[in-house]
Amino acid sequence: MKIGVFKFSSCDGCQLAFFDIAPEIINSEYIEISYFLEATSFNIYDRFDVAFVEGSISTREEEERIKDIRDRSKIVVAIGACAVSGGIQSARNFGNFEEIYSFTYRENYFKDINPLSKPISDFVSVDYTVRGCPVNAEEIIEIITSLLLNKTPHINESPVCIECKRKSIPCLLVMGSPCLGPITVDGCGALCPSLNRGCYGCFGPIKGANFESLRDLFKERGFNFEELIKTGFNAYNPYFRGVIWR
Amino acid sequence: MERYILTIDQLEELYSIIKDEYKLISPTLKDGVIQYSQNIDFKDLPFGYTQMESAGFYTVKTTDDCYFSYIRPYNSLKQFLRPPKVNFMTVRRIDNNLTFEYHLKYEKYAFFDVRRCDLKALYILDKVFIENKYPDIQYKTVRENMFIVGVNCLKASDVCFCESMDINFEEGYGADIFITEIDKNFLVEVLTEKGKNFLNKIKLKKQQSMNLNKKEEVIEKFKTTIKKKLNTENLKDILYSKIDSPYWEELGKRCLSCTSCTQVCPTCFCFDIREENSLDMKVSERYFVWDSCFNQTFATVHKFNLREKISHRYRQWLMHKMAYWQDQFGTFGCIGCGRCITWCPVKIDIQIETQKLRDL
Amino acid sequence: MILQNPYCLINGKVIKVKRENYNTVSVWIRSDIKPENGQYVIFYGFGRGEAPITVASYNDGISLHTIRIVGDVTGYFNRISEGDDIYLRGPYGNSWDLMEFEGRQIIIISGGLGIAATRWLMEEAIQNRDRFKEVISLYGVKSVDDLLYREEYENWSSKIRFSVIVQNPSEAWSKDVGLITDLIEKVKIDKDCGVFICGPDPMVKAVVNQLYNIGVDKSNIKVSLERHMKCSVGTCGHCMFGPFFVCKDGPVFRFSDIDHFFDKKGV
Amino acid sequence: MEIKLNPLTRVEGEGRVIVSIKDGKVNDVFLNIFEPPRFFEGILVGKNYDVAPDITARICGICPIAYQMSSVQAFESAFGIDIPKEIEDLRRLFYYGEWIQSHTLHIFFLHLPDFFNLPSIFEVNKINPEIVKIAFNLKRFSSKLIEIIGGRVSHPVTAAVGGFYKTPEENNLKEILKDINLVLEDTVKAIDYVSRLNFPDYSIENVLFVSLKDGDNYPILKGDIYSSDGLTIKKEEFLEYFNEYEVPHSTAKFSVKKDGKHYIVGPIARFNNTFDKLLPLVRETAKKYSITPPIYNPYRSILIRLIEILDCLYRSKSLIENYRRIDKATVDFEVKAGVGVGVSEAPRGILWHRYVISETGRILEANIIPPTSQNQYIMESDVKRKLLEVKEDEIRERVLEAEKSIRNYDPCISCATHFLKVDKLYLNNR
Ligand SMILES: Cc1cc2nc3c(=O)[nH]c(=O)nc-3n(C[C@H](O)[C@H](O)[C@H](O)COP(=O)(O)OP(=O)(O)OC[C@H]3O[C@@H](n4cnc5c(N)ncnc54)[C@H](O)[C@@H]3O)c2cc1C
Ligand code: SF4
Ligand code: SF4
Ligand code: SF4
Repeated sequence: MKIGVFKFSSCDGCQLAFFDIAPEIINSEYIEISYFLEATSFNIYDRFDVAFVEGSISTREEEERIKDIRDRSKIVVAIGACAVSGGIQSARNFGNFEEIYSFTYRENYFKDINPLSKPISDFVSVDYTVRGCPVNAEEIIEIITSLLLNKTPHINESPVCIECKRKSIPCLLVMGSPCLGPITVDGCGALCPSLNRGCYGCFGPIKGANFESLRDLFKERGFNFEELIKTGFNAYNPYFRGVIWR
Repeated sequence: MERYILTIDQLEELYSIIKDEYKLISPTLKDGVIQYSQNIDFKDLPFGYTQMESAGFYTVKTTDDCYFSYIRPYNSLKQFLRPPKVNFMTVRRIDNNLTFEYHLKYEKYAFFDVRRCDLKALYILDKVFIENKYPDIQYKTVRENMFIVGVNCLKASDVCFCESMDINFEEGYGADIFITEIDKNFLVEVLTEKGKNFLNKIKLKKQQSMNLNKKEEVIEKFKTTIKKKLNTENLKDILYSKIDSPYWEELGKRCLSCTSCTQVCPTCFCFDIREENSLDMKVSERYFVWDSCFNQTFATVHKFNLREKISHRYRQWLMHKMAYWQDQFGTFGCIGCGRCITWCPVKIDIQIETQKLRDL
Repeated sequence: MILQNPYCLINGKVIKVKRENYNTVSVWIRSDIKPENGQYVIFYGFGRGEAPITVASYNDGISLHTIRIVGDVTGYFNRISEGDDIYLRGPYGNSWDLMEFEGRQIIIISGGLGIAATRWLMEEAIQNRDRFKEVISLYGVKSVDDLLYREEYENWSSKIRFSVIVQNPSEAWSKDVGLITDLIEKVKIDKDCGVFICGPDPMVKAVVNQLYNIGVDKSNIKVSLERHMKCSVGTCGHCMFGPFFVCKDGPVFRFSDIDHFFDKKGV
Repeated sequence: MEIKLNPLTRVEGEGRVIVSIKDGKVNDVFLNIFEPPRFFEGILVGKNYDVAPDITARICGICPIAYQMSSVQAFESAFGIDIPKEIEDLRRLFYYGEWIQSHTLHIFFLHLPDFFNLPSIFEVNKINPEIVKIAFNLKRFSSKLIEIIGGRVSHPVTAAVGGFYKTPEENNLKEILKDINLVLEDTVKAIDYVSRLNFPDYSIENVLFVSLKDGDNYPILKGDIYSSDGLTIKKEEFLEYFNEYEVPHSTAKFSVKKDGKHYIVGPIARFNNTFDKLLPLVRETAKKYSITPPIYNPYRSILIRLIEILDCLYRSKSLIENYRRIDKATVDFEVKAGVGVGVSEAPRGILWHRYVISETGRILEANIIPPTSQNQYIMESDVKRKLLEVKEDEIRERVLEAEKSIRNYDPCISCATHFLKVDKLYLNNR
């Protein structure tokens, strides 16, 4: 299986999952990494069985490039909050771009940056998504092994809450702190709650979750629902659009 | 039945003898909640603490009127009898031949301080996993090798409604010994041979005639603290007739489908089977993982979820606990422990909702 | 200890494979299972998991299974061939009880893949033909391409009343065109007949209504249902349908028992 | 004519070399970074202070802890919070985990293949699986260390202003002690092995070495800023002496000392400035392999990184041995308006944060200077030295060498939040 690992606007954190599983990759006769700029100097940009794409689309050049990658790949997997939702950089989508720009740069040297940072699914069709900021390497393994077996990968669709209960972690909402667990896809293993902080949603929203009810609860408790989502790395996720952001 | 009166020091001795022989699980205060945990020292039992619980609310405070001042812990025994994730089988592939290795990993557990609701929950789980044409060996093995110290509750919380759910305060529900705290001493009733053997190890004086009435008093006094009541008369048929009620939609609007209620419930048993494969395609590990009827993938047929709406899923949960279960196993699936009420972030209260549905 | 484990898989050998149509294969497997008519087994595919599959026929240590390749586990049967090892457990569930209706008219109604669950029933009825007043078997499919067991039709037709109806007209089909309910209309049905149905839920609903209107008692109608299953022994909860575990209380149900829950969305 | 060469490989982030040709020869060279800017400083404005550690962590997936440490310390200094020693020790330990992790990644996965002229670690594995095994051991160990303290390796979640959301259980942390001797041995083996490799003859000229000085510690968590021309300043004074500027011709913000001198940060700078702060045992080992300051050959930075790993491992060992869990993971504090500066030594060098905060704890202004933009100048000048005057038909050959010299600095392009020009990417293969 020919794998390509690609990077768009991102922190490189998700690609690192491939370094985590490098020992297994080295030992597997089925996997061939044919394009992975961060790992190798020998890259063949040709056709791919699977393209793992990290990063959001935030320039016109990236729009072109993701389309080209789609054309060359049988399967496209979006990995990480950047690729799936637009990432933390999509926080700018909710503000004034010129202003945000000017907070970072004095000069105006470039014209090519899009005001909005968007998920790759806004531009091309995506076969599978692996959520998280960063992704969990185990889910990458599940994707690869499933594709090798020609079966559907098992990707979590249950909320963080289920993992909290499995681990006997007391519910933070009940104990009085804000937590996005009920509307956030598990995959981290209830990491933040296990470390005594509310989930900030880095794995992103569950499709069809009851956002309204949680919003009401936040309001009742005096927590700021919208703000927590906006700093949660998945604010621009398609599931939020049209529901939370009307 | 043998009865003894123990002082707190003797209780501690009993505790340590059990601990020597078994993997001991007992309640303790951890992460701000009282929960069952392994390897707890006697001094770390939550004596003198009590919970304040109500729908979507939990806090712990101190009180000093007795030792067993708290109520049942946050988690339940299913955490140990059928843990959240169990690797039950390893499949290896060599060329195209498969070999199977079945795992039976179990501990010799003792549970110190199990309340009657949780004991009854085990009775209910037994019906699922043991009284089955194909008994679950994992569960059965743990169950047959465990030792249970039951404790009578002294006070109910605002979410407890065990009395409504057919609990029998006379019954030992399979505990090996049962403890009732009476005026800071402990009446120990020995219910099984196993229990007898243990108590023979500490030198104790047999209890004479006195405390039996006292025990009744304690239980009667406890019962007066149960505020929550559910009318269960003819409940199954009434609920069956409400299956089309528009009220389910109302509940669907509030419920987060977060699965919490099912996971904290001591009798909810649903699980999923998952495969985890190695990248070299040679090994596939198979797991039991706790599942929940609130999960969107729970009832999919051909990738289409039969319980598409949250209201469908909430109905499944409540109907199962309060009605279906009776057809399936001859009991309610709910023992009235109130955990699902406390731990529902949006304060959905199964007792209130069931009552509402029946009154509708 | 291990022998008691309900998840123990046993080994079977593929004796014969036959491609039925574009997405369905029939496989004959020799194994130690001893199924009853109407029961199902669980097949395992390495790394993929398990899927419940009906025993479509059984004879002398060899069972027949007809599998529609729709997903992960069934996908495994795409590549299977004679002589392959296969791993399974079972049999599970209850069975059809043909003899309940001894001396009466028997009607077997199958829709689509449902015929996999009624084939053995037909075979049994044919064997015991003289113990029933009449045996009628009606089979409906969407299009000609979906037809299963075509080589058997002639044999069956010669022994019982067997008719097929196809929903989408096509040049390759010269016989009845329409819905299964159209076929039912054409036969004379005794009020006290025994009915066996297996097919998609909407079909079951339509057929039951039709028969009920004719005066057939719902307690004389038996259906075989399909749900998501994992453990198949009534412990994982996935197949729950109202108060029933389809895996162990079914797959065969007396319709009068499930009437209250059938066709309620999301039950 | 301008030629854009292929994207740089085995670096973190996206960049490339552009050469301009005149009369058939290279007459200018730029380091062009086309990693799109993600506007962190802009995004932070208006946000509550407590999300800054998590947001800035996302600047870089390889050194998130560095970002978390610089930013929590910036707010702590704004709010006037004193951090108890126990928490500071735990932070150091946490940070050592990241240094080991990040250095391991760079040494073995990114840098080492160059010494064999191989494209990647996968090929190195074929000729020397031993050294690759060491890499995986180190990686596994550091991952475990970070995970125990921070929950996960990349973008851990426990760092908070005032301390930690939760501190690790003693026995969890102590458990990794059983692996530490193995990785210590491994590291020495790696030093022995790598020191015998062939290092090209090269030395950097006319640059200052800038790093932190923190008492008797080898600098990591905090300290004053020290420059090898003798200057020592407080972290708050950084902008008075150093200047970040934007360049129109290409790439990211550059940094110079205001007196016009160029400088570098990172392992070489730290090593040359504070060799005497390494543990005596580590210094001995370094001397044994003739790794002694001053080092001007950037190719030898790989050895410095290994030495730093060794130092981190020994220090981690004693921190873990002495670790006692404290009940209260964070100190109490009050949010107030002010300006806060935080600086720490990221694996790649000085990482400086400055925030202006409102009374309610909202961020009014944010400025982050990552190590890579400070090293831009030297990287570009090294490439220039390699490529200037090269004939047009030899460029492709020579650029490989140039790329290697960039890798010496372990550039972390994602880190440099301030990149400007975005160019079309040429995707033809090499
Ligand atoms: C009692 C019974 C008898 C059956 N007999 C046959 C038969 O003879 N021939 C045949 O082709 N099919 C039969 N099925 C349906 C068959 O089990 C499903 O098509 C199969 O499980 C799909 O599995 P998959 O992994 O290939 O598909 P996927 O869609 O990839 O499966 C995903 C998951 O959904 C579950 N699932 C999906 N659809 C069904 C379903 N319809 N029933 C149960 N679980 C499902 C599976 O358990 C699996 O874990 C029967 C089902 C039942 C319940
Ligand atoms: S999703 Fe998070 S970890 Fe992954 S690349 Fe984006 S910022 Fe980095
Ligand atoms: S349904 Fe709720 S109250 Fe009843 S047993 Fe379960 S958790 Fe306890
Ligand atoms: S009832 Fe409450 S606890 Fe249960 S799934 Fe719904 S929101 Fe969660």
